[in-house]
Amino acid sequence: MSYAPNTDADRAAMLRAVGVESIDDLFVDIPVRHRDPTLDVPPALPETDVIRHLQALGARNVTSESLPSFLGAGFYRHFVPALVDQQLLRSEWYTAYTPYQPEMAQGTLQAMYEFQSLVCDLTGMDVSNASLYDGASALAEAVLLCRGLTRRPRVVIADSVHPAYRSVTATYTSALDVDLQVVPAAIRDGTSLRPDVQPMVEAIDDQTSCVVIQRPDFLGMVIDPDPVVEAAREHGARVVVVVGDPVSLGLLAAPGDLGADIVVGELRSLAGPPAYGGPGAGMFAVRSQLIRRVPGRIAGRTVDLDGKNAFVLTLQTREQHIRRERATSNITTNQALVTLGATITLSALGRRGLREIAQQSLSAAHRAAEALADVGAVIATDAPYFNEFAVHAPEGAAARLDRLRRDGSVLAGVDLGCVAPEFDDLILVAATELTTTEDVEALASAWARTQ
Amino acid sequence: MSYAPNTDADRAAMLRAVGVESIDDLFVDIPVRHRDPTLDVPPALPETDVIRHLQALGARNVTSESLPSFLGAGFYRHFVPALVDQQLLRSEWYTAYTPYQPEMAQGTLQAMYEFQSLVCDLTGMDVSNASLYDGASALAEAVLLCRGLTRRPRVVIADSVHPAYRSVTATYTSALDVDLQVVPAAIRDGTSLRPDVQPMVEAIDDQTSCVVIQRPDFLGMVIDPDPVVEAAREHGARVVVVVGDPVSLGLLAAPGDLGADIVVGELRSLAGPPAYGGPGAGMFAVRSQLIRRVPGRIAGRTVDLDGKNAFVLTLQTREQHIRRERATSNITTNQALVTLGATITLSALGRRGLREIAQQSLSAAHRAAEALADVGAVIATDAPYFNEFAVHAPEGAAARLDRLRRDGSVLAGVDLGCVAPEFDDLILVAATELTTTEDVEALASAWARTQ
Amino acid sequence: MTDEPLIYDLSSAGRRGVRPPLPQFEPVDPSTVLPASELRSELPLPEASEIDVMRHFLRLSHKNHSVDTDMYPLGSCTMKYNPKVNEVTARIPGLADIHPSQPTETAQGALELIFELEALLAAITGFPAVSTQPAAGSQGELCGLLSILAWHESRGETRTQVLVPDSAHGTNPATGTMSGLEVISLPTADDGGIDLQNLEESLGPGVAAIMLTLPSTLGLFERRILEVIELVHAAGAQVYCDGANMNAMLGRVRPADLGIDVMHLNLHKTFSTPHGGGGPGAGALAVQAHLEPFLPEPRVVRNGDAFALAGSSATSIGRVHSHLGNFGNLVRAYTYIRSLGAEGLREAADDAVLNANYLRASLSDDYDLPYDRICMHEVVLAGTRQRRLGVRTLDIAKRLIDYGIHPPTIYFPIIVDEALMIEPTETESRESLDNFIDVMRRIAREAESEPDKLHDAPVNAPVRRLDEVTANRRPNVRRVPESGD
Amino acid sequence: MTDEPLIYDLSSAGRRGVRPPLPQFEPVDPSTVLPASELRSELPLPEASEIDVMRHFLRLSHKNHSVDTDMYPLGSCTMKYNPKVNEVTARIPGLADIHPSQPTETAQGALELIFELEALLAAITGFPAVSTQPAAGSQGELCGLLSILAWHESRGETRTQVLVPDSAHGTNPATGTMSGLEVISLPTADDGGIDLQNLEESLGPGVAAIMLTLPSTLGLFERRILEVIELVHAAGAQVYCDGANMNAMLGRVRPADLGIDVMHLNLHKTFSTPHGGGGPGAGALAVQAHLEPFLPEPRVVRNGDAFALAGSSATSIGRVHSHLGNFGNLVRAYTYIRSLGAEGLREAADDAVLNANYLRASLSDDYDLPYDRICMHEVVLAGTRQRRLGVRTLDIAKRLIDYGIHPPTIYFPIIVDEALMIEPTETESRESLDNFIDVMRRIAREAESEPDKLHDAPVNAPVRRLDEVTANRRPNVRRVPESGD
Ligand SMILES: Cc1ncc(COP(=O)(O)O)c(C=O)c1O
Ligand SMILES: Cc1ncc(COP(=O)(O)O)c(C=O)c1O
Repeated sequence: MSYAPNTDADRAAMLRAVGVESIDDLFVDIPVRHRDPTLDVPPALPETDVIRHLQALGARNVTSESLPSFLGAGFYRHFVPALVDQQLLRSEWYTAYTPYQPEMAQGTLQAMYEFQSLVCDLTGMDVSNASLYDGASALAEAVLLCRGLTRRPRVVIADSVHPAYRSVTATYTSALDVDLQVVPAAIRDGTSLRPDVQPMVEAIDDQTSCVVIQRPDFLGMVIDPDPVVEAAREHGARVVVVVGDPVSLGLLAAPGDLGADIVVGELRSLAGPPAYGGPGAGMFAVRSQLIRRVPGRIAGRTVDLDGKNAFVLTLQTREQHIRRERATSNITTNQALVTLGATITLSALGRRGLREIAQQSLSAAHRAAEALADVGAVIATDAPYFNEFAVHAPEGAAARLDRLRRDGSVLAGVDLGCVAPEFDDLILVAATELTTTEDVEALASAWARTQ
Repeated sequence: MSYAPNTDADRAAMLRAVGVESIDDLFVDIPVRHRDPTLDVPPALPETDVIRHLQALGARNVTSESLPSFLGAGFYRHFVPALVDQQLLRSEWYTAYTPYQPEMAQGTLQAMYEFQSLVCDLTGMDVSNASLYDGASALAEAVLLCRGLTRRPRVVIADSVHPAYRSVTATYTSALDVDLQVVPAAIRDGTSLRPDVQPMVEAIDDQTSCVVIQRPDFLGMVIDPDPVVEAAREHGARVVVVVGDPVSLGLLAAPGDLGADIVVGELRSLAGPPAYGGPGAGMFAVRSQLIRRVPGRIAGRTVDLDGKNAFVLTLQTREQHIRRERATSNITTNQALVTLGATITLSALGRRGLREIAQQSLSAAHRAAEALADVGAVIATDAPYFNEFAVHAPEGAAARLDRLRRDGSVLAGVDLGCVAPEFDDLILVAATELTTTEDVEALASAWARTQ
Repeated sequence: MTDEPLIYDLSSAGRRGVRPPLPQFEPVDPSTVLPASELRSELPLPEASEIDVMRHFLRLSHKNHSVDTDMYPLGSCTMKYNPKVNEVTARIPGLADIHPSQPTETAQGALELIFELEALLAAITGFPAVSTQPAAGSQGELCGLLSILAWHESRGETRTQVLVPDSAHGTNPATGTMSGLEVISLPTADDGGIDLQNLEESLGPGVAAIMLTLPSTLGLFERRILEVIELVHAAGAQVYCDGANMNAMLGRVRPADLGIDVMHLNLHKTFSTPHGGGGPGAGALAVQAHLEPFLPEPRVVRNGDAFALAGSSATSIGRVHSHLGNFGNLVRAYTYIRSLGAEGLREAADDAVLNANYLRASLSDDYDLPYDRICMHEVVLAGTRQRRLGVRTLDIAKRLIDYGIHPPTIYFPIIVDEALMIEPTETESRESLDNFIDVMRRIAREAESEPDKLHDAPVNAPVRRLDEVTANRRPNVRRVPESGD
Repeated sequence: MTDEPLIYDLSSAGRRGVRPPLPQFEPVDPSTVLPASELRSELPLPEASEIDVMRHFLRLSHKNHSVDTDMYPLGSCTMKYNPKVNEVTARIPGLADIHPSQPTETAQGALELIFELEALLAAITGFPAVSTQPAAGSQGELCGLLSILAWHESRGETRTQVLVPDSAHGTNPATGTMSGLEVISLPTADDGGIDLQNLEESLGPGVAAIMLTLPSTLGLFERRILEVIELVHAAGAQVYCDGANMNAMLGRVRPADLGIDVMHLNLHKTFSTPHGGGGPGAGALAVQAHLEPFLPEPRVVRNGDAFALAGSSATSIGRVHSHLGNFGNLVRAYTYIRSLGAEGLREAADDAVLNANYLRASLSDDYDLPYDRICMHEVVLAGTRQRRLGVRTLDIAKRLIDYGIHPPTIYFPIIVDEALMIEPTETESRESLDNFIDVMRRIAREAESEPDKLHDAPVNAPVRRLDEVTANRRPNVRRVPESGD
């Protein structure tokens, strides 16, 4: 069973046409002693059986339906309208290839152009590509862009940038001449957590190619970026802004308006459930001067021979299939279907819808913090925040989270020890418009019970 | 919230164009004292909230995933390939209307034609319509057809025909001059159940317009129809055959080959999960002489002006929208999307696939009977059967089923008291290719435990 | 668009499609348990691969117009948007994977949904009792007339006639016949309403009921509705309302308040369940208290916190469905009503009526308007002016296809010459209506200057006009198996 | 097909789309918790209705070709059927609605799936260790080269060059650059293989690795593969295999057995996960034991019956993904492998190779065949004969569009003049191939007798050929907001 339609009679006729006796004769170029190994793969399962098997695997995972969840940390459970998945299941979308033949791919191309436009509108930038793999590699590519542009070795990156994004950036730059400098951007003061941009400002110098900050940052805080942006400007460094949750852009000032040169982020939450972290989609938007340095695909608007409006992949000389070793990146396959989902969600929610879910997320998080405070929890975050905040867990975040799950039946948040060891008594709690009052009650009562 | 796109500005401009002041002015023909009632309908729920509400309702129902189920009795859980629902979710299918404008509905029309062809192939008949509401009303319409054709008053119907089908036929014929005679077709002999066609044969006379039998019958038995068919022929009565489970046609002789004049049945199990009994689809197939008396829509093949192959609704002069009070039936909307599902399932399974699931169903039922017998159950069915059989429950079927569910956590079958009161100590047990060995073990051990 | 072969033409001997589940049990050889005469030797189904099946139906689907493609202004059909959330709720496992024979204790959610839906429909229409068992409008009509007959009978009366306006949908007279009644046609008055004098004359002692459509198929609300009902009741007959057009009345009038006795609803029109290329629908029946005992059985009842199916009743007309109707569509209709709420329902009616009137006002310069007054949710135009130019309504309809818009219902109601019955529904935007108006005006110009463009239409569809005559004379309604199949 | 406006053009001030959930909490006024400077005043998103959004994207989808529409023989892309069951399993709530940060104890099923998938890919390729973290093939390549560099470094060596055959896919040299390496191009020998002498000369002490494609982009299996590998290893360098073409080798050869050190797999090619109009994919990396310590972290490990994520390792090249890669596609690829089993996998390779050879044999009379020998899963033709008639490969490709077939990959590999790189995959039937052959022959005839039909093509597509020059010169890559937006 291989989904191959041909019958033995078909095969026989085709072998005759090819002029060989058997299929084995087609594999003669393979060194004979390595030919036809036995694969240790279990026998075929028909649909019904394979679905049962995967359902059994799925049943061994906890979902947000089975336990109230306050997990965020870069992946948020947001409202995705029902029409989105019904579109994504359309064969014309999901079984198409990259639109290299534009005449047969105007649907994908126009959707890409609309995606790019929506990203520009949300971020306040001039140019968006059609996506990179995820938020993390988008940041890595932004850093590489700045390095190529400025030819300066240093990168100043706030420790309040998503730790996985920082790691991926480190991997991407590991073989290159890049000096990644992670700078503390938040300080602990007893049980509280406050922003401190001073170390960032001081770290920027004339060898800095770019400075990376996140908004809302990984700790949930929304911090005035002006001092960092000014310092960068002063030293000729570029400013890269990571967007913590794309929904925050329904409410927060556009990074473009705050001085960003490049804006990156993760768009998964606009397209579907978290899917254990992927496929997501990396947003990548820049100012117009940088357009020819952008990695990945870009759709452009043009006309056909009859002057009819049409769309096409453009500026392809940036890309690997034309430019090979001089390409802006090696990326080929991107995350098109996820961006299509995000495009449809943004279109369906529209201006008011996005603003409302942003506002509801903000309300949910602040009410959750109140509910926790009411049962005696210490809210550590001492700064403005959007939909995520830190709570102090004197016995350590890991231990407390474990008890909250086992004894309280809630996934209360993420251990901030992943940002820096000294934060390992802080729990990052996220809420969105899908957080219910029952969820918050469950969290508060679990907290009270595990005190 | 009403899915209506217009804004207040749109409405104002349109009202100006219409030449009225307000929308109220459009409703002036309604008697003033009855205008603008307050509706006792709860306020609007957005998607997320309405889904949560319906999920909560759904959680109060037991599904075949939550309890092993041996329920059949006309509705069978059969394998429906994944591609079927992905097709049915395509807007082009489910948001289209009846194909009254064939140039814009060739998809639906060709699918109808293919459906009709598949039904003819399965049943061995010459003509199929595009569906009636369900198996029950299909039987009622068959009886009405025979009455109109023969102008005879009597209908002889076996008591082993689905009791709900018999009831619906009674309703449909209640205002007409029809004498429905339900005749016993099975006899009890201690704990066993055997077919007996003699009463049927004897009931047929020269006033009989048609005789109705079911294969496999409602009790699960597959009985030689020859004596009944011969008696009918002798008296000039028509033979209507109800197909108990369409999958049985993968294995059993085609009713057309057995002498049926009309074949009816329920096709739901080829299109999706049981959905609490609806929407199903009534199959309705006849010999070619009866084509102009068929109720409901029929697609026909023709050509367009350029001689290109094309499909169109045909013989519409049978139908209500042309013939009004002289139509063959009042049916208008039918069950098109369900028949599309069945068409795709049959196409995807193909010849071998259908035969295999029929064989597997047969095996599953016979192995389930063995397993029950092994724990001491008395299998009542003393006749050949396909995928359904009766078990004897000395304390009464209802009581035993209740205990099997409460103490044994299985839905073991259907109380045959619904066929005739003297059968109320028999349980009808069905199995299909989706019945697992674990299900059968659960049934047998539940039976043993509740003995 | 190219011809798509039949699924049979994609078949090849021995080719496999989708695989059935792995056998769970030791196989039982059918010939050991069934007599040979009961087994079939041939099973002439196609043998196609999964990819070919998928492609075949995908390509066929591309030959359809649908609501999700563009405007679909079929009069009397209420082709409104089918909300995507309905397709989600109808697929919730607890609402889809439930068996009709499972004990009611294990189906409390399903029964509650039916119970609540019937209550909501009662609230919307004003009737105290509703049955959602009928599978479609026409079956609802049958239930309605049978209920009326049962009621007459319960009072010792035998009545054998039903009055049906000549503007009625064909299913009304057809239902009359199926109910064993003589159908008497009532002519329409000049203003599009019922001719009271004629009605009075027709209302003899044998008349069981009148079947009204409200608003009528002309898109008009019967101004003399109260008088009509009074006359009918005075004659001892009952008033049946064909409620296919309920979309115009949501929150604006409850038909029961007018004195109507029984009414069916097309949940697949007013309440947004999809048409599915011809079905399935769902046709609820709503009645006044005196008719409740006759509703189809079994009925869903509430006992305290629990829901049950009431046992067999002596008065009910009986079952009309194997189970409880088209449950999947009841889930969709319930979802829709709960999604809109009272205000949304009224807004739907308001926009539906405003949209129709906007088309009426915008098109009356170019097309004849047989009844020139405020309409409800649909407007009936006439192609009579164009006919004088040698262009028929059929030509206008086919030309619309070239512009990517589905034609309105045509030649119905039959009392309007060259009728074009246009129902935009509330879910078309002003821009969409303006596009339709623009196209209709262009077609009116073409009828004057380039009538052959209309005669030859469509040219932009998957096929051109069809030979329906031969199709009827020598019906080819199934693929004829080739020998050796 | 008509122009589809931009989603912005369907916007109207104040129009509502899909409603967000009802607020669950007493609203918090953002301005009370965030400084005014942090809040935005304008949010220039469109305001479109739900029905218009649905229609817009539906109509756009109609402008796409897809595997489910018809044959899609893009060389190097393995456009095989995307099984529908994969879309079901990827949506199982327990596999879709799980959060990357949830404790591993609550994600045992997901970790087991990854662990088992890596084991299956190891079994299929012969490599002892696999990481499914890379999001696509290109990222797999980056991981592969970084691993090789780390290995060299662990042995105290610094190597700075990578050899890449001139027939390689562009991402190979691009990855070389991203890995900080100097890319040295290797010319292809006359038989389409690697020129051993040239290879030997190029293999200096600075060479870290060679990047081979197997079978090569010419669709040929490198006959001298063992010699190549031996030479490379003798020079202290590593052999990287671009495994995009694994579909040809399933069950026929395990690349690790040949001595390859590291290889990436495109799960979205060989293992049927859909291409989605450009992505997402999933690009597993498979390595020999000596490279395992360098695989991306974190790795999924098994401890008895439990699965866990191994902590940070000193040797790993680090993370390349925010989480564990494109998990949704790992579910699909796992579903596929379990659906096929060992036999099915081999059958897939066999039919893929047979289909390509059938095309080769059937088309070599009408098109030039630069390398006339048995091919693997794809065949590279050349439009050189047609070029002499004034017709370019681009014209042939565009003419295929008129026949409803997606063109093959063209002008790649770049070493073949006027290349047409055709990969039918195993899921095309003989009838489908015969149709393709028939169309290709017809086009060859047209090139001779009616070349303008090719120059003007396509004429049956939603648009004709595009002005790409202006698109590049004056890029318009977003809709420019109108003032007042
Ligand atoms: C006015 C009217 N009455 C009755 C019907 C019949 O309803 P159904 O098609 O649901 O049987 C229709 C629609 O077809 C209709 O438009
Ligand atoms: C031969 C070859 N190598 C590498 C790649 C890159 O893989 P991906 O697109 O998954 O990044 C591709 C496909 O695009 C390819 O065909």
